[in-house]
Amino acid sequence: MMSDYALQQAFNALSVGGEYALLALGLAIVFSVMHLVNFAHGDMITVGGYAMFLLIMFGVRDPFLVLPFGVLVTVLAALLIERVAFKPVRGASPTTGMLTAFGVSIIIQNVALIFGGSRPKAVPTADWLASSLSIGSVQIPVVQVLETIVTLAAIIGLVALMRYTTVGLAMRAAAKDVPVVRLMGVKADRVILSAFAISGFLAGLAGIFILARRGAVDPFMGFAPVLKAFVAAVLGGFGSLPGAVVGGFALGIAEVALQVLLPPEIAGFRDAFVFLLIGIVLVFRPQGILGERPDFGEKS
Amino acid sequence: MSNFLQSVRGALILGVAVGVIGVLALLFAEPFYQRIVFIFMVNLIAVIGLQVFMGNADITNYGHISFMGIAAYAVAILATPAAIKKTSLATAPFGLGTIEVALPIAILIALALTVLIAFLVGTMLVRQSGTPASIATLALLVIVHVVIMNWVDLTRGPRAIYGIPVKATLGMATICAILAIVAARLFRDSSWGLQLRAASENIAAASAMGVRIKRLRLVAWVVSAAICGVAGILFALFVGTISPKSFYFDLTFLTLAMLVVGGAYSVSGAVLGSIVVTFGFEIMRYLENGPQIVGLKLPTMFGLTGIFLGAIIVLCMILRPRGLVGDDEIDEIWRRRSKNRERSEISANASGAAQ
Amino acid sequence: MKIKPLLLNSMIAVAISGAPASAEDQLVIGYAAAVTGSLAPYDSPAGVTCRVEQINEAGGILGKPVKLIIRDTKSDAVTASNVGQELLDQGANVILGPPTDDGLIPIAQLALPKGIPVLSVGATQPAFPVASPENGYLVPFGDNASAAGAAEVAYKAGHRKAILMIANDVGAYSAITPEYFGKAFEKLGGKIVGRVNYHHGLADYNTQVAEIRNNAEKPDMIFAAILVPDAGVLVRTINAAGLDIPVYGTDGFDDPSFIEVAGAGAGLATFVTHGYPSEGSPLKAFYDDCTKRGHNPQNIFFGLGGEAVEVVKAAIESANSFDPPAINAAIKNIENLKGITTGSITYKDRGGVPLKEMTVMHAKDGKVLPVETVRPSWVAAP
Amino acid sequence: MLSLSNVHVSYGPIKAVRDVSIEVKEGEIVALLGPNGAGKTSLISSVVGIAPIASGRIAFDGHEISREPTEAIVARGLTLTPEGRRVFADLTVGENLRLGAASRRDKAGIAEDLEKYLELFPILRKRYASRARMLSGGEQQMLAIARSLMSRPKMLMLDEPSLGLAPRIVDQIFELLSSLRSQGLTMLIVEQNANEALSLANSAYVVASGSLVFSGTASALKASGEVMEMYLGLEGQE
Repeated sequence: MMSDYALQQAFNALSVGGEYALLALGLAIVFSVMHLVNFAHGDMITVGGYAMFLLIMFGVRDPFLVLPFGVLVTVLAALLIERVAFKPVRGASPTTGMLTAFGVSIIIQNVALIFGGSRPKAVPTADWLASSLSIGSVQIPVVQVLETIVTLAAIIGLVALMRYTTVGLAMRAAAKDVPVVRLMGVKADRVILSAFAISGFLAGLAGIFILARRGAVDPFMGFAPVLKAFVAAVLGGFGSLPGAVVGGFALGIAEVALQVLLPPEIAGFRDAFVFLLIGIVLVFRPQGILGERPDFGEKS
Repeated sequence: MSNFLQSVRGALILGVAVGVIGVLALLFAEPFYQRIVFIFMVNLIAVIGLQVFMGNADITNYGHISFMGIAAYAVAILATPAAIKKTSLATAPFGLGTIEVALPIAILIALALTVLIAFLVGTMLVRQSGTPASIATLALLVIVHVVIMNWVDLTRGPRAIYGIPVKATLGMATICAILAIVAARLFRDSSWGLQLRAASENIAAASAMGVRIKRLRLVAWVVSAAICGVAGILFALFVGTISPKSFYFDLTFLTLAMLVVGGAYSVSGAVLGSIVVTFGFEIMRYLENGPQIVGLKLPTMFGLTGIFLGAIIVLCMILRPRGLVGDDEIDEIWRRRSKNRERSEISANASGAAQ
Repeated sequence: MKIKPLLLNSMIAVAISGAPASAEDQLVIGYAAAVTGSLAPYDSPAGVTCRVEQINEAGGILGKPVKLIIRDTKSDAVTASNVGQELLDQGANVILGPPTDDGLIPIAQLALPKGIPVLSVGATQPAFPVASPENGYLVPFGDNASAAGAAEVAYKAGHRKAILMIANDVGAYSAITPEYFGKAFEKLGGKIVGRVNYHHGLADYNTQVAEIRNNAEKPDMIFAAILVPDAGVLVRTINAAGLDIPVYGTDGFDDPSFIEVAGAGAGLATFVTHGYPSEGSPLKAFYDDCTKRGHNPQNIFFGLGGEAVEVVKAAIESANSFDPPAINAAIKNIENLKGITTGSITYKDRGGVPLKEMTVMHAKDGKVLPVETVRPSWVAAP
Repeated sequence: MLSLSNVHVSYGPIKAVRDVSIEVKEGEIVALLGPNGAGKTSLISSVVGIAPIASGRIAFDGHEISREPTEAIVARGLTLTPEGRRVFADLTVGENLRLGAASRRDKAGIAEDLEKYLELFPILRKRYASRARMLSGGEQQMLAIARSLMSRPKMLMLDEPSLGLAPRIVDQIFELLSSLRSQGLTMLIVEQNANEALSLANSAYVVASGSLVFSGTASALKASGEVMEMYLGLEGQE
């Protein structure tokens, strides 16, 4: 009985971790290329969510149309935001970038508020998505299975992209030395747009699962996930892609473990423990689990 | 003129401006606008507190509002009349549910507690710089919020603490704001402030100065927290009811926007940014209520203030990333301008003479 | 250059708002509403506006038209107290307030010197009238009452072992209401077999559901004072996990999005709420008329908005005066007033929390429908 | 092929290069010499658009490139092997080389060049799958040069190719450069190590404190004892 329970919670940890990993990867890929902490990342999910909501409102219910459309809009939103807000502050200090991202986030939330209202809008999802598979005496929701599979597929795809395509190589290289990447004849613009497109794509994927679980959109739905993704990225080592994955799963496991192990009287403090963990990591290992120690000699 | 006097004079220019706003509101404004001005003063104090750390150490700080929260909660828990606490905080630990502390003592304890916590957090925090340090301050904000939310016996958790004596007046807030301005300006121009700013501009210099910079950062951090604590105490003693939501992301972003719009690197920037954003906010709030302008009925657009806040941050980052005021205090800019004018006049005269 | 007309206009606005309407000759309702922000679903400017329109069309109150001023609190407590003062400055003789006590209590404090009553349209926290006994009122029933109502319904349905779902990060509603339920449930003879913590936001309830499944003592029901969309997600997740444990709740479930989010899990939910627009009910009539007027009744808080105006109207008519203290005193004496959402409202000797009939709702075949009404016999102290 | 006329480079208030004019003809090797901090790196960085030029004109292959972005200049066939090698340490040798060809679309040509340079730099073939950080300094310099060559440049600029390398390795590098010359590659070599550079170069320029102090043929420079001694710390051949 106990082992079933442990198995069940392990699976929960895996799928929650997968979602954090997807989001953290999106943050990390943008950070690695342009040292931007993109707090508006979660709001891309909001944009994609509302896009799906609108499409469904117009009567399109086929998930094979709705879901790709949502991802597409998320990608376009990411690209648009890069053009409008982040391009002008390219090369500025990380602080400027981070504050710009917060500004963008506030704008998107309030535009959604004006045009969508503050009430959550239901986005009906197919019932099979809400069903669950029985494996022995363990019940595993279909969403979780899909999420874990898609997360793994996305990670494998991303690894392939980063390893075998020129733009992937350029992104990895740009994480360390943008001027030299340009010396290879690679357009810096293209690298950055690619990074945003990928981060938008990952946000779109994560957004689908967030939506499948909560079944509704609201203007502020992106904030809590991005905060978690942020934690995951910091844990793993900001800007490190493997770090983002490890950090995402570590956070998912830590959260579920705390939820399960903490007595209910102090379970509410869970997030305090999580952020305390961040503080400790930052003090004793500022580069995160997999990040590298910032080496001033390397670049200048 | 000595540097000290110059700093004081610079601070007084700003102080007078703020004082005028306060006095005008006291004399002429209706109660509602007096409230707006009071909250402006509280925000201004928090922004100045934020500036002391962010402007001098050049580390974006998301944690300053948590000190406002700590001080506000401390004063609320101590100074609320025991009769009210009997219904609201009956189960408070350490016997806090039954004692009632005289207000001045409560304020002192609240400030001392804020400084103590800031010191403890600071010793950890100053070991970081740049983005990791910013992230640590963000973590602080979340942790303090979660603790207030969940330590139900002490704080009533998500429920509001009410019945806090409403003792703060606009006059008090104005005086506190002016004192905060003077303190921040003196700190900025002190040798500590100078060293900190020099270090944040030059990494090599910073590492050369090593340990000392960490200690100075800690000083700036604690001073910053103390000023924010004053803002929190005024807040609690004015509104009379506080809840954890008041000290979270909304206020953090608002005050941060005020600072970066004005310019984080000077006290003048903090003051100017607070004024600009508050004024802009009130105009937006008026517009979003769907007013009648010259016979034209505008639609109600709730959410405008939010867009304004976001837009002003983004625009400012794009157009003037170092804020409206920039790196120097207003009086310094004026002095330099007049010097330049003198110099160009002299050179114009000289070239005229040469011809 | 564009800023100039703006400034000018705001000056004019200041000047206009500086001339308060005389409070003696007309009802001025100031409504500090959570128009935007997280609390917006639990306030209803539209419902209040509609009822005021209806009243004015029918000749006003005591022959005078009602003036309504609405200001957004942005779901923020300080803004709430600020706009509360703004509304007082503009001559409001009655204030309707936002749905949380941290916004309401300061407004009531500001309104107290003039004896102006403050009524919450959406807040169900009994702590508000407790903190503001002279002039603070709820229009809905209190959370302690609705939790007691839910406990009676659950007990009557044969449930004896309950798990409480508790969240501390959204407000008193989700943290304290379950405890009210627990007290009432145990008083009836039931047992609380466990408490499970959850967090709003990410909306993943699988961990919590697994905890429920693994609880040492098997529960036969769950109680959650949970808001939408999470309310829907919770039952949906329970259902998806193949658990068949009914979920009881209160008015947080009462939003049209619930049924869509909940999907196949909706059938697990039973909740107590303020009323339902059944055919022929006053609420239905109110909704229909307001829809015709171009308003959109989003949820039950629309009806409560109308009801808040109704309470004020009744008080003024019985006091035959627009004088705030007289209105305040009259509210305290309201007995068996016929409401919009409910058959009768009594404030007399209730300490600001009205005694009302509650409607029990249950989802079936994709629709949430009323099954019975309940009036709890024992209610936990706030 | 490359001509700089009256180029000024400044970083804010600091003027790094003042009024420098340089001419590189096709097929030629030009040495740009001068003491540490003379502004050599600023100058050639400005040619490829990495450092901002304050005024002056730079033309390559008959096109004005002073305002073009780096990647466009590289696409025209002018590239730079930067000082300190700056290979991508986390990428493998192979990945570094592939990235060098990022501006090209001709797959067959890329494969052909790759084979050619692996032939020319046998050590790179041996370390093909290792991360670049595992390579020694000399190997990294070879990788950096090969990486630049992968873009099939018409002209290559090298910034201090011998910096920090053991004399034996320096010889190897210059041997390599000499074999590249025999293939007709135009080069501009920035060096502190004047003797090695002059042994290879047709003509030479010397900068000191941001200004040009000598221009002429390599042999003329060698003959000018004064310049050699004053700016390069070397004995001239009288």
